[in-house]
Amino acid sequence: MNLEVSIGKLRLKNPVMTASGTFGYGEEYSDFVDLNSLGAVVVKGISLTPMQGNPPPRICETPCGMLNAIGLQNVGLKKFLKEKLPYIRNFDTKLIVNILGSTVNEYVRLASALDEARVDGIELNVSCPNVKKGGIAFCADSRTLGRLVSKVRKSVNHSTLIVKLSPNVTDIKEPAKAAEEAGADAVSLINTITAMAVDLKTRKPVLKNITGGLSGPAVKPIALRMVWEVSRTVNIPVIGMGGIMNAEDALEFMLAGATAVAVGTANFINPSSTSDILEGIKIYMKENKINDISEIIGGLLIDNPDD
Amino acid sequence: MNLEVSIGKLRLKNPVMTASGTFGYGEEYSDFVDLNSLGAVVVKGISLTPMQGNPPPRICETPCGMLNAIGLQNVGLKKFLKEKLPYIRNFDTKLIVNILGSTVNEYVRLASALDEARVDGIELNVSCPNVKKGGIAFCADSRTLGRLVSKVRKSVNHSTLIVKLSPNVTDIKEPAKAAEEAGADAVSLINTITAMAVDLKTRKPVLKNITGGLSGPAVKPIALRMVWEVSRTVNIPVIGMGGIMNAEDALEFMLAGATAVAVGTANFINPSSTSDILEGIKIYMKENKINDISEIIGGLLIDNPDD
Amino acid sequence: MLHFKAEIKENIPVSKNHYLLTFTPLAKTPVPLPGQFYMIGIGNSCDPLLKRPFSILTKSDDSIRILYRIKGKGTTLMKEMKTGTVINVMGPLGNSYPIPKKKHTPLIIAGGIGIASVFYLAEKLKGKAIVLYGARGKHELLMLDELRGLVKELHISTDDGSYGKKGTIIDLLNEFHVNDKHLIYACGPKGMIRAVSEFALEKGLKGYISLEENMACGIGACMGCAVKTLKGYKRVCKEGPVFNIKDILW
Amino acid sequence: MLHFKAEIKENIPVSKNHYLLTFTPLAKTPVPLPGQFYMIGIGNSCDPLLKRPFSILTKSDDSIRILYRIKGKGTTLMKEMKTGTVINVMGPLGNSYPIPKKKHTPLIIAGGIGIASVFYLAEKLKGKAIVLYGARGKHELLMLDELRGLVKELHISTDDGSYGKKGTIIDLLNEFHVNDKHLIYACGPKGMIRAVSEFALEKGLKGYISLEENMACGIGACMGCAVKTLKGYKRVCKEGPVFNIKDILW
Ligand SMILES: Cc1cc2nc3c(=O)[nH]c(=O)nc-3n(C[C@H](O)[C@H](O)[C@H](O)COP(=O)(O)OP(=O)(O)OC[C@H]3O[C@@H](n4cnc5c(N)ncnc54)[C@H](O)[C@@H]3O)c2cc1C
Ligand SMILES: Cc1cc2nc3c(=O)[nH]c(=O)nc-3n(C[C@H](O)[C@H](O)[C@H](O)COP(=O)(O)OP(=O)(O)OC[C@H]3O[C@@H](n4cnc5c(N)ncnc54)[C@H](O)[C@@H]3O)c2cc1C
Ligand SMILES: Cc1cc2nc3c(=O)[nH]c(=O)nc-3n(C[C@H](O)[C@H](O)[C@H](O)COP(=O)(O)O)c2cc1C
Ligand SMILES: Cc1cc2nc3c(=O)[nH]c(=O)nc-3n(C[C@H](O)[C@H](O)[C@H](O)COP(=O)(O)O)c2cc1C
Ligand code: FES
Ligand code: FES
Repeated sequence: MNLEVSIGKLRLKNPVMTASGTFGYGEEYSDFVDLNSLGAVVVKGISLTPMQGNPPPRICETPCGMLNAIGLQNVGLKKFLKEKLPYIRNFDTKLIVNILGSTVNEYVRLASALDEARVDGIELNVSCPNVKKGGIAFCADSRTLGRLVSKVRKSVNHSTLIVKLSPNVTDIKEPAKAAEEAGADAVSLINTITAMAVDLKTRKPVLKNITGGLSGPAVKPIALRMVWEVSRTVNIPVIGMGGIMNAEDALEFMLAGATAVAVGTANFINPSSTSDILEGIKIYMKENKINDISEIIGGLLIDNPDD
Repeated sequence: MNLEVSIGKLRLKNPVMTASGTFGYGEEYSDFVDLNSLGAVVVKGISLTPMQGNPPPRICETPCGMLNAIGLQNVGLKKFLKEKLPYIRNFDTKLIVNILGSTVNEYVRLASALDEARVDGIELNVSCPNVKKGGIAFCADSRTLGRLVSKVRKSVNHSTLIVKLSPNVTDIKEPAKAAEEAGADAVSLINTITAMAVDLKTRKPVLKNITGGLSGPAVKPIALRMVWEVSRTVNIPVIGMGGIMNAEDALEFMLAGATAVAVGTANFINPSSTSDILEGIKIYMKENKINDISEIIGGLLIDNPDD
Repeated sequence: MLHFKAEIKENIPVSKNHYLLTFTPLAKTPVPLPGQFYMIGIGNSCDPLLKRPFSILTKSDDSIRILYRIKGKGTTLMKEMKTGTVINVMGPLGNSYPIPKKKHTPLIIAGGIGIASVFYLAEKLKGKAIVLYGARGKHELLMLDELRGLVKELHISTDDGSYGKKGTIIDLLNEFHVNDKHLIYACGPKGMIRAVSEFALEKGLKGYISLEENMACGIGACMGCAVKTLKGYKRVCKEGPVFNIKDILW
Repeated sequence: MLHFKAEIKENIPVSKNHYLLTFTPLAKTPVPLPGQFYMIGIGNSCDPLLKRPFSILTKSDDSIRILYRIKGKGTTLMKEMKTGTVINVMGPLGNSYPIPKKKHTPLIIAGGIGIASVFYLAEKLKGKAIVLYGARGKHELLMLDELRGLVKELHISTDDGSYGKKGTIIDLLNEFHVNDKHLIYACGPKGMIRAVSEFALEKGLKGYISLEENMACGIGACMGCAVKTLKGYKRVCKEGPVFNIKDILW
């Protein structure tokens, strides 16, 4: 049974990855998942200098979903390279680093440093709705995004360059095309959807940051639609995510056109979600006599509209 | 206890309305709800000529939500005026008619006819994602929307003019402002979010129309955020909706700035949702010694960010 | 009341994949007609969200029974519902099977869980109905003992031949000597219903079929459950679930 | 195993708003330390989605008890969980209350459901702890009989004066003659914890508090449960829930 998929020049042993920000730096889940079994580990968004993040409460539950406004608390590039990278390098999985800057220059510096450190992939987070400055400007306008990706592209020679798209747009095909044209090796989607919760008792927003990003099963139908739209539009691979809880969900994303899938919020509900999903995919393939995972990717059947 | 709210020149006896397309033409729910008790009834979207709608399956469940691609099946203007309007006129509630056209001219003709028929409110549905032509073009671009609303405005002299906004945009404040500037008396939001479901067994989209509109509790945090953004931006009243299931949800929308609320998907789960929500609001006001509902509207408390 | 609370009296397996649920309405509710259905709320959270439609199987003085097959998320949770649990129910909803005229012999054709929809009809027809009943195998033939006592004739087929005739219910139907006195009532999987309809139209027989479609409101408000008929889209929950065979556009 | 299935042995009310849940892990799990917690999965659907954190109340050979207050959606569903139900649990998680040095007298201060967090500590301290315990009224004083047998001294306050001293636990603390041998362990509502902390800092006392914050992962991965400390944001699930009083920035 062949589970291998390619994202740019990156060969993943299987299509199951983790979603940035939901899997720590890998270590946190090593008690629950054999990291060697995963297609790739995508670590928490890294910035040039450490970020302390937003004041609490930072998360809350919503119907079939959750909001987060972590504010990209992270150890910063230097500490990441020194303390976090060596740990995850011990495992036989691909490492993709999610990065966030507030200027083009910051992205370029982050990307160059990581490219030099030979991480397998760099994922540009241009879509975080939870920090006041930064990321957000890049995702709202496709031309600005294109310029950012072109610049970063020039400084990335070894790693696979992935652009992570925001769902908070009128037409997600536009930034996807812009990323492709600017030289991205792949796009990943969706990031969280900007949302809000109110506490009737205190009459305040539940999150101190007021708004946060919605993730989890609630967003799955939106994510699936966007993955479908984008995968029919661009010729680079699409990494699908948004509410994937089990193998069935993952396979639906792949049918809709995702070459690989990332598991986010599900890790919190079941810390071995990633490996359970991988096992489930294998079982499905066996039961349906599918020898190569590529038979599933983009395999959605569409009825003739006149039927 | 005062529950009255104003939407333009329209006085509603209370802020609880129904959401278009989820309450039929009122009749269907008269076994379950005393229609006289409602602030307003918003009926299913009407077009100039009858529409047959989309082929089935038209709906499906998703985590804490549902998709619909009804395709605006409706009896058309003539039959509506003749057969449906008289029934709902028997009740002591306000009648708001949701309309959909595929050209500016169609909207204008629908609005004039309904204005002449003295319906209390006309809600422009410019945001339906489930019909191939029509509505959709008007919601993606604020200038086009502004032009449409201006034109319709000129032919509406008696009814209150409400513009229903699509959440499928990068910045919902833009169409809201455009509607206000073009003379809308109020905006209502959110319509459904374009989404999709896949059936792994058949490998097909669950809906024959492929995509549909997501509604229900899943979208509540997104709707709440948008209502909050829009109500801080425009000076006309905001009618809030999206996943309101109970009085608590309704009150959260009002705290976030909604002058009235519309109940949609909840009607399907509990056909007396509207009246239960109204009762719940009254109980809340009593328990919290609130004499006037206006004390709640926009009453969200925001901490000083430096606290 | 069409929307009421009910208490679960019993919820027991009758095959590996089928359960029998008995509930007692806690309010006065209209007497159901054969072919009508109830929408049943599952669980106390928003997931699953929508109520699920199930045909009335039987009605006694104080309780209603439904027979259900474990299909997906909702029915999987449903089978865990314990005696004593209070559930939300809407119904009886939809139209019903027209009662045959004197001159007609009711010929009931049930495939799989389709038996749930026609069982109550067979009961009401007080020994007059001929029933053709097909299932995958012996273990999926449900309510057999009760059914036998209610009907004039019972013919059975199983796909695997473990009981009755080996083959599909369409095979059974093809073998059966129909005549123009037979009035068809059919419920089952889509493919079977369609085959029965084509058979009936070909032989010039009259009859009715019960259809299924995803539902949200169950009361004609959402237009979600449309099926295509000669007269345009009709709502399974309102103009149906029972349709005249000749009206459906496949 | 830190993530395991467990079977519910008992789930009974101990006051109008409080329940005691006993479960038996169906796998070998680490022995919990006082102050640690478990994340408990509720229901079989995606709503509620996240697991809920609860302190270890007591541990016997084969089972774990937690004491919980009905707060919102999750705990309301939790109280319906029946004996025999299998649940998903993660734990024991977080750090624990440091055991006091010989020279110290542990002074445990519990407000309301905060007792759940310090009860196991009191048990482990084998009769050495002095406990100040405050609740709204007599009926919300939980585990009182068991508690009495475990501690050196037990002082009680109730807001309504229905038992013990009338007033808050802070009133009780103010009356109590503290000295620098007392090492504080406090758990309860935020306002109370803060008042205890300020009291301690003012009197130059050392001690620990257990904090609560919304959690998603429970294992330090999501950064969701941060609280502000002198050393920057710390995770309640990882560096906590027990913090040194002097480290917290209010
Ligand atoms: C009028 C009517 C009467 C019915 N009577 C019976 C009966 O007596 N016994 C029985 O076992 N089944 C009956 N069904 C089918 C039953 O409603 C579905 O099997 C059930 O809804 C599946 O729910 P689920 O959550 O387990 O499946 P899922 O596939 O997880 O359900 C997902 C969604 O699709 C809907 N859905 C899935 N299958 C069907 C279907 N066949 N028809 C309508 N909606 C569907 C569900 O209601 C739900 O909204 C009837 C359907 C209709 C329309
Ligand atoms: C380390 C720790 C130990 C705890 N120990 C206990 C205990 O032993 N007994 C007990 O009754 N309670 C305890 N709590 C609080 C308990 O977790 C909450 O009361 C519970 O999560 C409320 O869930 P709900 O769905 O009923 O409330 P809702 O308000 O509906 O919950 C909504 C969301 O907010 C979260 N939430 C709400 N209140 C709290 C809170 N105080 N702390 C953390 N998250 C919260 C929920 O987990 C959920 O994600 C503890 C909390 C923490 C962090
Ligand atoms: C707590 C949390 C933290 C996240 N942090 C990041 C991040 O640092 N960078 C990023 O690109 N996405 C981040 N995300 C978004 C996820 O990677 C993912 O795109 C999103 O959650 C949708 O997937 P899911 O529904 O499976 O969680 C975060 C999500 C969550 C829930
Ligand atoms: C079945 C269905 C049909 C709908 N039809 C219409 C419509 O005709 N016109 C319209 O403006 N909105 C329509 N809507 C959108 C609702 O009015 C509402 O904006 C949306 O469902 C969000 O609210 P809810 O989550 O409470 O359902 C429809 C929604 C549903 C579920
Ligand atoms: S289910 Fe709503 S119209 Fe039939
Ligand atoms: S709950 Fe995720 S870091 Fe603490």
